[in-house]
Amino acid sequence: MTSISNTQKQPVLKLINVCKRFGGVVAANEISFELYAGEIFGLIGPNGSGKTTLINLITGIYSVDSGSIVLDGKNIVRMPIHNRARVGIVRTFQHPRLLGRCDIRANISLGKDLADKRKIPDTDKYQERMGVLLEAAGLTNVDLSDSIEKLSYGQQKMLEIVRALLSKPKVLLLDEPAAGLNRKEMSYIINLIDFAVKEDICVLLIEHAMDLVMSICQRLTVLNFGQQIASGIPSEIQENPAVIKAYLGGSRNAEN
Amino acid sequence: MNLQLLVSGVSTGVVYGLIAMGMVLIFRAVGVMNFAQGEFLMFGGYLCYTLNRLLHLPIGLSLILASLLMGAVGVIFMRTSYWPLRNAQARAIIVSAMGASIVLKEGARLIWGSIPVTVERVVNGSTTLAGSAVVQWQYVAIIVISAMIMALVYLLLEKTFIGHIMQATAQDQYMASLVGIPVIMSIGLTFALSAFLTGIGGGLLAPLFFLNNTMGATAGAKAFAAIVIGGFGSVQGAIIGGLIVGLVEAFGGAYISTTYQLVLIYVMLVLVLMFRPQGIFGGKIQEKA
Amino acid sequence: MKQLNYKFVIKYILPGLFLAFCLAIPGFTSGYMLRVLNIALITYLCVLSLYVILGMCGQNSFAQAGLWGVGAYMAANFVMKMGAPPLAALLLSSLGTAVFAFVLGFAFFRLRQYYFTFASVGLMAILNGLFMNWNEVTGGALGITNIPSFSIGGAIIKSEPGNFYVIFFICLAAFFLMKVLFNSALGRSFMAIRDNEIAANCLGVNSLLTKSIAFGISGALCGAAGALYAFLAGYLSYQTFTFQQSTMYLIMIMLGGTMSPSGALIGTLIISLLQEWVRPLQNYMQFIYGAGIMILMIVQPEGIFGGGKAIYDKYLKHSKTARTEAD
Amino acid sequence: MKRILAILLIVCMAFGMTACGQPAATSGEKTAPASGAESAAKPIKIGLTTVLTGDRSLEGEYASNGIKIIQQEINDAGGVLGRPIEIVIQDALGTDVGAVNAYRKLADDSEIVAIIGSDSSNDNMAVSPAALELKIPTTAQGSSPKLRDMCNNDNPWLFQLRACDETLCASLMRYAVETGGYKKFAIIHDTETSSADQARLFTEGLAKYGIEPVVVVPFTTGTKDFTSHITQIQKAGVDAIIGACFQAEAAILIQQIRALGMTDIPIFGSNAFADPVTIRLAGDAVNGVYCASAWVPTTPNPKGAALAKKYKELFNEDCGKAAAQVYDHVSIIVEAIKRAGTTDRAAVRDAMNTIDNYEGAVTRYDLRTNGDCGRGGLLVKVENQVAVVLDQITSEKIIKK
Repeated sequence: MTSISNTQKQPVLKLINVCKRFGGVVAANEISFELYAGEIFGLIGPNGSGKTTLINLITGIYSVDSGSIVLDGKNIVRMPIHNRARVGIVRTFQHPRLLGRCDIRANISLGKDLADKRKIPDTDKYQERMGVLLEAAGLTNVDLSDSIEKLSYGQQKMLEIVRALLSKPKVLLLDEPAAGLNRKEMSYIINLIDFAVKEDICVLLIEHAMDLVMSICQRLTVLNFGQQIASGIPSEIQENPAVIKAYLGGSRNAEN
Repeated sequence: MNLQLLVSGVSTGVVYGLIAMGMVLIFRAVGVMNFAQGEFLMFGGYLCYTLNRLLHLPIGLSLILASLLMGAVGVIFMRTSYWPLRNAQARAIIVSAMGASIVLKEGARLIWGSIPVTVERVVNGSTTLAGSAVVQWQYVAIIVISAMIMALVYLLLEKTFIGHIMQATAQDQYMASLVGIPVIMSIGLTFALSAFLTGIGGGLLAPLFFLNNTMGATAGAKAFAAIVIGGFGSVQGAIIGGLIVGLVEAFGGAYISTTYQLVLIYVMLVLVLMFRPQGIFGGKIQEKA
Repeated sequence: MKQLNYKFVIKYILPGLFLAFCLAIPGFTSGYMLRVLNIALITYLCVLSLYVILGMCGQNSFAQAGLWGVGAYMAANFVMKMGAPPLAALLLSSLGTAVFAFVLGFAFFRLRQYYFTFASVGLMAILNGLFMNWNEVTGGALGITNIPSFSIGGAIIKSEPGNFYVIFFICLAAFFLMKVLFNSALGRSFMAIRDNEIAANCLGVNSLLTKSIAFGISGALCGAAGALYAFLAGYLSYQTFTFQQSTMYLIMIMLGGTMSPSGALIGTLIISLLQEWVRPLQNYMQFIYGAGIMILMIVQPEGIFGGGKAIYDKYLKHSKTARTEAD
Repeated sequence: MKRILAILLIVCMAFGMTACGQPAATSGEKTAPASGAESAAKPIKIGLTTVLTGDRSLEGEYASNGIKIIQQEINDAGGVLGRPIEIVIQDALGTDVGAVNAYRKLADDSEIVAIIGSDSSNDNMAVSPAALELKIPTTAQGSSPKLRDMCNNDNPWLFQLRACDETLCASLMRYAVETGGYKKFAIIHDTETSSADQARLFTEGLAKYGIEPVVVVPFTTGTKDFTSHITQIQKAGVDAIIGACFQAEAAILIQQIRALGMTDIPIFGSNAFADPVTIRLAGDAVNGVYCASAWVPTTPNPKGAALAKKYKELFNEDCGKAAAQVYDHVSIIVEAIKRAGTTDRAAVRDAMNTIDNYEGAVTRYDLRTNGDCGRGGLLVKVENQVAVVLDQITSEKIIKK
């Protein structure tokens, strides 16, 4: 296991031996990794390997059986969901969960609401920040008073990321942001992730689109049946025989 | 004295159980609480009265015919207040059922008037048990007949083809229609069965408690409490919940307070919800309503 | 620019005309109709309370008529036993009911979804039992008589038109408060819970607290409605604050559409007036009323205003976007 | 398409039900003056709010029938002031709001001279502010003492044309203690308004003899199974039971008391216990029930007996209390109009106050003060399922001015 992180930096989020089981199924077994500010960390693995479960554990939707989750040196495993969001862990969902019957502005404002709850002081810069984010997401042309249903699926996913970023989180957990998007929309996602990195937010990325993961992640960890089978930089992972066997299999070419 | 309370508690309890069971059947089939279930009890009672007192049929036959007719009422009810709204939100169905309960209540008043009426007893007389406890045979008849019907319905649901069709539809209407089950028939059957179950209770209770057009609301409310206390969505839970409500009513009235007899049941409902929301005997609940 | 400015018409002129019409109502309506309207407007406050808890927060409550009663008995007691002026009693009972609801909400909202609804059914029955039997506070089954009329600074408002204006302005205030709430962070957190509770939690919304606040706000509205009813009717008894009344609120909001205060108003007016329209049917009135509810629900399951909003979005909004593109 | 089908079905249901509906009790706004001779003259209107639909609709059924009889009688006799009378009915729905709305609806018609309130003290008290505000003579059928005080002290427009429960309850208790010689009483009562009130008055009536009830068992309206209540009474060991509730509950209660082995124990009951409905429902069990009732169809009062006979002929049922009451109320209002010689509301109100010895079907009336105008009732015992009148109760009115 080789680490490329700067040793002088403290990790923002640290998972230490996190375990979770549902009945007889081990969804997470002794998972440990750490995330640094401004870093993009990839989490990959075949379907059902426990990626989303891990995000649910970090955000508190599930409680861990054992192990600890440390944010800025503080163990947060006993914190309820909403408090974890308030200390800076913000996520998106595989399928965007927005206010279906409200306009776009209200949806974006939820991000600002969280920023207010987090006592982020730069509310005066909020409009400016929103403009930058919307531009990065390619949403400049939409009418903010339109119903959310007017947006395409991809735009809704983008909007969810914009909403998350508006709260200036410390950790951003992205659950398959690129699934179901076209090339152009994918580039907007990259824009948004770049924006996050610029703001020193650490990004945990779950993704199936291999080329995206390999191109933008600095480090990766690979899950299979709740086990952490490999960690490291993308080039190492690509060559790791265990990973190829478990995940990429023989169909690596088909994947690209 | 306690024996006497026990008999009265159990016999009212099984009737609450009948109503509750009817409610649960409908809930499982269409995912909504039927707010007009108590009115089925009243309507069944009045049908029995029509056959027994106005057409002078023997009480046994009247009971059977009335509950069969209630099955038809159940189908009409389904066709008017549920089926047109099957794709709308659950709340719309609840509201339309509320409208239907007003229609049934007022319709019964227009047909049969507001002066309370009664029907013949299945068995007359009473017996004295354990020295002082007087037990009327009608109470025993209610317990026996209700228990038989409950058992029959349980067998019908669990062991027969029709029961399997109904259960399949209850679990997933779309899947059921894919494997060739006519959904409307299956749901219609469920409503018919539910109205049948509840309707027979009306005829059984009538000689003891008399019939009037407003009796449904109280009975329905207690059956509702029975469902929640017993365990939501399960047939066994409904029966056991009904018995619990009946017994709490009888013993709570005798030993705690008669003024707050009804309140007592609801306090219990709230307490059960607070500490064991799935009900005393309930298991996992599907997220539907 | 020959095109009429739809937005301006819809946003200012129509409501303005409507407001002027409302203010003129006492001028041409009979005492009876005005009374019906007064009760309808008080009911509207309760339906608005259901809008907060059901429409915005997604939690169906059958206890609203109970909260209404709590407000009414509180106001009567404040005025008659403690000698508070009616205006103060109105505010106090609204506040008191809000606190009452908030505390109960804190206990009940540990229950999710329809379990809360069940608990609210229980709460309603318990409250009605208390109204009927708690002689010291509610006057028992006989109720409380001779409650003084509403007054502001010594000016006693006894007539129906006077009461109409008082109730109307409180409703108007409540209506705009709802609009403010809708656009506030609190309102958004209600709606986030309604749409997806876990997603809301992930955005930092404390669901127990937020839902309790929503119930508290609905309590405040019911409390105000209760106080207004006490002053208007002059007499309170348990037979007003029943489960049936609560179900009527649900019917009203379902009919108008759960999504907007205007829808709630339309639903309230339709049901309140329907009940009076069917009066000439005498013996058949409730029967036809019940059938009417069924028919209305079948014809318009999403609520009347739900349909109206869809039409607005389809035609008027469309023309607006067309215009912006032309510019 | 399916929606239309569903609507059609509902409409069919509606028509089906109305078709089987009883032809009786549909009088109302369209009731035409019955007399042909006076049809040219404009009728004098009197309003009636009663519960036609909803939970207490039994009352409305009786009241609408009673109205038909009295309207016919008065119009056949030539009406009043040379004009026929017309009675307009509005449904009070059994709620406060419904009662007030019905009252206001009637009050809006300026031709309506006076309004008869429903058979519930709650409804009467709810409409009291409206009567005071609109200045319409209003008669109340409620019998609560609280209503009496309201009529006497707060509202000169409201008349309690009924014997206040106090008189009846006290005399029934006097009978129970002095004639019956009973000492240990249990009281069982509905917690609903009038029954709770009567229970209190029974207790007060007993207190005059220094007797306190051994046990008081309240129950909620709609209670059907009284086993737990009756076992409490059994445990207490009493020699008489006092009951206060409505007809359906009274019948169940009597049946269950008898069925649970207390076959000989005398039952003293409120109005409803000797009501025809109770007697018919309870069957044999009702024998031996004592009751201080405002009205029974077997009344010795000649006017009342005639009414009972007529009612039985017309509707093939025994005449209920609400029917007899509205009969008297209309008669008294007509008498007041006659005395006033005008249909002016204030004049009619003043004329009503001059009626001091009016023999009605139910009892004698004295309207010199507004409250407690009915002067008495009947002490009855049910024998062989017939209410046998033991004694007529009459009290003289104490006028404090």
